[in-house]
Amino acid sequence: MKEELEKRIVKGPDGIEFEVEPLRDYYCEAAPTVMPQAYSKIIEGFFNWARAESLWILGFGTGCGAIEMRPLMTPRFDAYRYGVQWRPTPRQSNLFIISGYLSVKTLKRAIRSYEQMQNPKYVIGLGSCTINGGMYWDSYNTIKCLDDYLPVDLYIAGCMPRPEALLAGFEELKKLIRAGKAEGANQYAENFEWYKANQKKVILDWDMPDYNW
Amino acid sequence: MIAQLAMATGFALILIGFYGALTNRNILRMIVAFSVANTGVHLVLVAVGYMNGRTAPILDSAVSATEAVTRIIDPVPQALVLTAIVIGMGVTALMLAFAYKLYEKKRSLDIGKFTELRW
Amino acid sequence: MEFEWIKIPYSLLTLFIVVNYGLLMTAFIAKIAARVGRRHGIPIYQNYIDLIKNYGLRSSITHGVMFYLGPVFRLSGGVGLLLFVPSIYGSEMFSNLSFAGDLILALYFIFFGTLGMALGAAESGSPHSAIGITRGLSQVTAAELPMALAVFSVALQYETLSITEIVAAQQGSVLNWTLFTNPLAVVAAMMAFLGSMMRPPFDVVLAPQEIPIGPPTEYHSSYLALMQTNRVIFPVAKVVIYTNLFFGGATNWPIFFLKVFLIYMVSAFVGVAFPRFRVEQSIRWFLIWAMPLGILAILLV
Amino acid sequence: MVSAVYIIIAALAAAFILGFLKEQWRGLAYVITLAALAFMSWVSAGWVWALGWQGAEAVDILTAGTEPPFAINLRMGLPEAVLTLLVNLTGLLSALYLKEVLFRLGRRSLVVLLIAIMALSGIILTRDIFNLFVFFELVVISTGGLILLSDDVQSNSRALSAGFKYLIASQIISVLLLVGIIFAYHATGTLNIDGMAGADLMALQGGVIAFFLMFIAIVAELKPFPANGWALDIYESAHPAFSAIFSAATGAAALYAVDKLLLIGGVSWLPVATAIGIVTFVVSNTLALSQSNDRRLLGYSSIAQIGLVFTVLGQRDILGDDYYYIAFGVLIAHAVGKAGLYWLSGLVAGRGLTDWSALRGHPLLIFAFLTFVFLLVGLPPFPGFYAKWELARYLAAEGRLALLALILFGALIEAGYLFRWFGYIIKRERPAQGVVSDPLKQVVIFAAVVAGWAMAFLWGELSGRANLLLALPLLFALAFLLLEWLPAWFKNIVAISGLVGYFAMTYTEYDPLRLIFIIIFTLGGALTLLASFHTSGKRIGFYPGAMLMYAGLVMLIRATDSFDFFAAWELLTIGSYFLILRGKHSEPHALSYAIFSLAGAFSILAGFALAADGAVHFTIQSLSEVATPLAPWVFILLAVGFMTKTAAIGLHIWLPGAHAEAETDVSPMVSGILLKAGLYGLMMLMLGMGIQELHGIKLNYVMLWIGALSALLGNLMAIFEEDAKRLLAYSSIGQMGYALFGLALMNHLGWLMALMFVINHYIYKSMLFMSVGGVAKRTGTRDMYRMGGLITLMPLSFIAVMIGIIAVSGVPPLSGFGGRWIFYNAIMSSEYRLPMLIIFLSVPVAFLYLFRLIHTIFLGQLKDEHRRIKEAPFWLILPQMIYVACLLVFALVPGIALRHVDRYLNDFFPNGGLGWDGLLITSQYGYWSPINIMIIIGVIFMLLFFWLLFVNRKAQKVKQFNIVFSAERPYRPETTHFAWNFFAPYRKALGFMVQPFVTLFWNTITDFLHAAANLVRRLYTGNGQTYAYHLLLFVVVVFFVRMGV
Amino acid sequence: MRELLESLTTPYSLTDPVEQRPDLAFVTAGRGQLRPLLMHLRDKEGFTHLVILTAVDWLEEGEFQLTYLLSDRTHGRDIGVRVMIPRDEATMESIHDIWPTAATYQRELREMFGIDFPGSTRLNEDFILEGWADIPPYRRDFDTLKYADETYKQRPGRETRDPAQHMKEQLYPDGK
Repeated sequence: MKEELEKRIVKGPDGIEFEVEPLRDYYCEAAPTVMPQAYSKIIEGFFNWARAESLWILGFGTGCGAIEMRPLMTPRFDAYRYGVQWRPTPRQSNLFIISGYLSVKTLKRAIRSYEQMQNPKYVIGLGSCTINGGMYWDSYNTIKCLDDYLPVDLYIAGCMPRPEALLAGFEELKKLIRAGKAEGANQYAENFEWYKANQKKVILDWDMPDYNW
Repeated sequence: MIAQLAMATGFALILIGFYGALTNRNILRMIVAFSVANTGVHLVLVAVGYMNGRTAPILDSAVSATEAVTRIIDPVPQALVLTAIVIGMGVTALMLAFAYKLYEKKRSLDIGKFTELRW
Repeated sequence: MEFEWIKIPYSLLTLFIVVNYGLLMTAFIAKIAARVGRRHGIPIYQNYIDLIKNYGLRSSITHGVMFYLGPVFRLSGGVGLLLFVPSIYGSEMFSNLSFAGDLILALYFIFFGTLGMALGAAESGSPHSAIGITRGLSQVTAAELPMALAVFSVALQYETLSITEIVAAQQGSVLNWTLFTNPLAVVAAMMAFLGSMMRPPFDVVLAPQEIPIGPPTEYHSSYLALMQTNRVIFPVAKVVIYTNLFFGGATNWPIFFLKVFLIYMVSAFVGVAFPRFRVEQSIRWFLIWAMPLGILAILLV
Repeated sequence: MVSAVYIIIAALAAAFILGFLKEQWRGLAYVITLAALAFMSWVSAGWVWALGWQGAEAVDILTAGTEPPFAINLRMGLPEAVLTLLVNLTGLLSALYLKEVLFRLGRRSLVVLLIAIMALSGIILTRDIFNLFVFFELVVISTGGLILLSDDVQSNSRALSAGFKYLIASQIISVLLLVGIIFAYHATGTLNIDGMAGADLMALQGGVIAFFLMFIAIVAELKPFPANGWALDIYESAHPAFSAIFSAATGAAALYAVDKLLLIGGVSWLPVATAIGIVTFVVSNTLALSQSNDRRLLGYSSIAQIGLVFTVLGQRDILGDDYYYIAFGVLIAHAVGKAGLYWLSGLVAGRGLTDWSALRGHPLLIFAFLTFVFLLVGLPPFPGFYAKWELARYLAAEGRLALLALILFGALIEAGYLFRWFGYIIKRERPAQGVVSDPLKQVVIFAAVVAGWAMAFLWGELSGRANLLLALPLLFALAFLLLEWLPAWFKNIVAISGLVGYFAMTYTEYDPLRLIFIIIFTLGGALTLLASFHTSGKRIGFYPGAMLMYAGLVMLIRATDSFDFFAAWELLTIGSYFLILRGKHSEPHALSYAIFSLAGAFSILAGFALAADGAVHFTIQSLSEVATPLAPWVFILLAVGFMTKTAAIGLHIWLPGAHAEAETDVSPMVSGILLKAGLYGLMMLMLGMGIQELHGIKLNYVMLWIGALSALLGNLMAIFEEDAKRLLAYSSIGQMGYALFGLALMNHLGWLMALMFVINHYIYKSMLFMSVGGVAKRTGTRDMYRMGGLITLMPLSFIAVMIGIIAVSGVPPLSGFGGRWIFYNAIMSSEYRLPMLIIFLSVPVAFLYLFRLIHTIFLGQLKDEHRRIKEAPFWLILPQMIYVACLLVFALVPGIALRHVDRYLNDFFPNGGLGWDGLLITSQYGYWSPINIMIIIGVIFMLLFFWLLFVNRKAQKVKQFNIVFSAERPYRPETTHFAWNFFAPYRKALGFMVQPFVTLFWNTITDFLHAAANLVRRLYTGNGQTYAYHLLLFVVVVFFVRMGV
Repeated sequence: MRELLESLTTPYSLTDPVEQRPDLAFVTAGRGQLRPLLMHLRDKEGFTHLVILTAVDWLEEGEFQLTYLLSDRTHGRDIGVRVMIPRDEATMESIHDIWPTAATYQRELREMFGIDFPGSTRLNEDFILEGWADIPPYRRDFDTLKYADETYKQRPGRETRDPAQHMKEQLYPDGK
């Protein structure tokens, strides 16, 4: 446990001492819940269409794949025309592209960012490293199997896949979303214990609440 | 003429006295200097009251009350000088007493040594 | 100049028109900007989809009461500003709710949304929001100055604070527009306009990726949807004021659309061509370049 | 009537009897002395009664049975009676005070004391010049004797050497005097003063020099600067009771001797007296600035005061019938005050000024101290105040303006060091040695206190004006002195009911303009006092101060005469000074407040004096009749005085500290309420005098600039402030700048706006100060960056602040917008465009600091140590909620207050009023409908709010660290709360405008004064011989200056 | 460069001077000589910049080799100072007071090699690894594959080929 997260005795302005427990006092402890769909199928379908046509990607690049995403904004690929855009804050994003190998240290940040996104949210694993570790298969410090830690909707294989592959991936993802099959967020909430156990197995200094709201 | 001489002497004494008081650092010398100045003042007093050819303003057998107006000099300065002398002596005595006490305290009569109070 | 119930549906109609126009126009301008970069750009209907998507998100969080109310303040500010200003000159139907107050009301009501939004964003506790607010407030106060000077110059010129009367005075010929009768004021005001549109070179407030997106960092889902709605209403409302004060107002909707679009385009033009100012640079810029024009405008009226 | 000669006889007889007593019969000897002194006092008192009240004629006492010049005669007139009473009473009280010492020293000292008092009475009574000399020498000898005798018990030689220096000086003096006397006698043939005056000494040969010698000798007894080193040493080293005599009695006697002598010299010597007096007054006061020894400081002050009386003597030619009223006003105030302070110093163990903080546990002694200080400074209702007022009136009427300025300057410095001293007493750490408790000494001190108040009453009665001590508000305030033993809540109830009751009694008597002010002062004051219920204990000193301020405010509104106005002004200044001084770290700020306020008050005094042009009664209305060459200067003086109170830029440096360091419930009073007094003064001034021009510059144009700059710089300074209350204080400077600007526009709407600001600023600034004060109380800090995230813990305070800042910033729909709307309409019709631009710059700036206030305190990250704090106390919240309600009501229907004022202003500014047409308010240029705005905004807001509630009903409430932090997590709340140096970019761009130039300017002035004082006082080397040089040099210089001219 | 090496060799008893290029040389110094040598190089010879501080694990010799690479910008030359320290007592004097940047390198070496630099700032804080519990991973006796297999779930079905062989088969399937 990091020093700043340890329980501490604090003296108030009135001279009375009391205990502050950062994890309890500074973080919401609630677990994620499965979010129901809209009342009617039609509305949910309509929403899913809108979600599919408006993919907001979290601007978080984890490995070499980060460099493959930049061309998507350029005239050559222009992902914007597909309703794709990048948002700098996880609160406003609903697509998280894990763009390459994830070291344990980065995994922690990725989990935190993923949890700060709002339901429904989607994860794409980009490149071999996210699938089976790729060239880092024997590394002491990278995970080999992303879907153990985050609910991945789609993998794009390759080392590295080109931007065109990403565009194709978006189209595949859109299909999944429109079909109502991209329910990773709810899956994550349902299997929360399992995901957490996996995450905590590799992240040895777990210094955050179980769910980062 | 005598009166003028006396007056000049008196003023000279005053100036000498002041000079002495302002230049001597020794307290006793200062007191003496002031005495000299006082004497000068007394001389001036008397000199002012002096009229040529007249006698002292004492009404006795020599000068009768009726002719006093023309024969005696102005008695008032005489009275004043008497008072002044008395007072001057009192002050001088007092100063000497102070000098004594001051010497007792500091074993010194240098006026420059008594400057604890300043500014 | 009195309240009648019929004004309510009329105002809602204005609102409806402006929201749709705003959604399409901003997308169109984004498309133009994309074409400048030789991209295709977003579909013209993309704003609708984003809006629906954000309303359709399932979960949301709140940091507290002010956080919750922030977007409400924001949008109330935008809607109120729009409705306090007559949209179409000479039309009783689209004079909206301008009976409540004059130009001064509109000018001060601009701050209503800003203030509420700032309060809401600040309650999130995110330092990035606070930094964004700092930048935004610092910059907008400096930008507001030439704007106020120009507006006041115009008010002095026409000796009235009533927007309707100011528009009335510009009718007859294009040469009656304030643009030609008081060009200094218009230039100053347009400089201020650049500063309040959150486009380069004055977009350090949002500064995407840096802080991550400034005040709205913590906003999402339906909050963000409300703010997006405001994002299309508020600039239009502001441009309407500009149209009325400086460009002869609008006597019908097509003219309205055209003028709003053209004025809006000014900031887009500048935006695609310039890099970003730091806050103190933009403050200095407003004080050194825009303010003297405003001062001249007032002195010369 | 007992003949006055018995004063002398009794003393001599008693002294004679004492000589026969046995050394051991000390009690008896003491009783005899007391009896003699009491008898002497009684005789004098009898004469005072007879001459003063029963209209008896002055009496000449022929000692030798013959008329002068053949014998010495004494005269007992009213001045002599008063002075002998003063001398004898001082002697009696000092004898009582000295009981222990006198017992120890025995009868010899008693004799000397008696002789000293007798000689002093003699100086006053005698009309014979040589007799005067004799009495002076007696004083010297007895003084020297007293010092010599008392030296036995003092282990050091300090007093002794001082006495010797005194003797040296007196030797020189006596030589000069004697020579002068003898030549004067020679010239005139008489020793009688009246005789000499009748013989026209000056016309005779050598007469001028003779007179000069006599005159300068007696003047030297007044310890003029710089020939006064010996006196300072005595003051510092002698027993305080003796210093009391030396200061009060000897000074008075010597002054009267000079007064008599000036009869001989005639009018042509008056300027000399004036010059010596004023130089002594100003220089000694300046030198006192850098003193740290209490008795030496009092010595400087004594010398200065005597110099002041001497200056008054020099004005004899113009003062006419009021000569004695004024001279005695100053003299008695000095005598009572100085004697009292010296006696008080005997109770304090330490000699440093800060050691006087030992008094703090003794409210009665502090009251005594204050009485004496008031007497010295000349604050109402004491005699010095009346004297100062009348003196200024005469001086201004005669055009002696430089003199008036010097007097006021000296008085200001004096007030400065005396109030600084008071600050030490109240605020500094109490020393180990406490206060010597000696009931007898305290009785003596309180006798002086009683005398002081009696004199206050007497001077009030004699003034020919309304006696201040009979004014109901002041009496009410003073009554709280008697209630001090009661608990605070009780006093609070009394105070509130007093304020409300006074309003209920008098509210029919005001015009709408005054009504607004009186409502703010009384009802508003009562509202702020509600907050005072949150305190516990007795709160000694709070209520007299607060009620004094309210009394002053109320009297200010009711004043029609310039004198009443000025008296009220002084009262409210003093009251607020006490209030401000109560803050924990407010000592320096309270002092600068006091000094600036007094300087402002003096400026007002000078202005009124100039305007009155000698008229005894000068009403405020007649300001409009002041003629042109004078009028702009009157305007400037008064305006500067009032602008000091509104803290216009340049005169503002007292405000931030004073308002910020004040207690929680005091800040709203001094900010929300007190500042309005300045505005009221400005309104009265500008209503009366209109637009004035000086050298072709319209003065209201200058004020426009000042107002605009205050607004801009006040606001700018506020945004860079880390301390919440200081931020609000700077904001007040800005807000007052707006109001000043509005007034200076000199049109209908400008004034309406200023009034709107008066009301608004009262409400929101009181409210904000209370909320912020409540927060500061709970969090234990005023630094905003140490707070944060308090919204959930202190929701009501948050609401108050939020409503407050919306109102201040002028955002619709709250009442601040009304102010702005009127403001824009007002400047529409004004031709002054340049200052207007600055106002434009300052308006958005206000927005910055307001946001910062609410953000850094209530929003953002909650700190560890604040997690358990509670909402502010109920009694702090209650008034805030009332203010919120007021703001909302005033926002909806501003007409309730403004309509009437609008109509009233039509009398002064007939054009450009507002139209009140149902819900709509119209001006020449625009329109505004507050209720409609409120409804529209309310409806839109509620609709959107419900829409959001509908779409976002399941929002998860999260905690403070659940934020986007670039994929990291926050470390600690302290490092996550973005608050410190909040507007750093602004500082980079505009920070150069808030460099503390003004503070630097005033600091330089005070530093210069202190440095000059420190340099000049090196003159007093402590060497008796040097002092003799000084004396002679003084004589020579005066001689050449007088004769050379 | 050569003069420099010659002038330094004797006073600091350096060994193994190697002049790799005209502007790059390596020398080996004793543990005790390091500080005076670095001070001399920095203050007298103009090597003001610490380019890198890194280590090599000579497992077989039981030594760590620390390399301090310094750069002289005015003359465009670099010098590497090597210090050999025993593996079982891996402690070295900290030079963060000479170059503050050294603290970061030392922190990394501490984490990756387990070399201690007493007194270096923030030495024991996590640098790249968070919560590492095993032996330092850059030590050659750390078996990274074994660790990865134990710690991380490997996705089944992964095949490993020799890249050269694989490409050959892909490009020339007929085996030519």
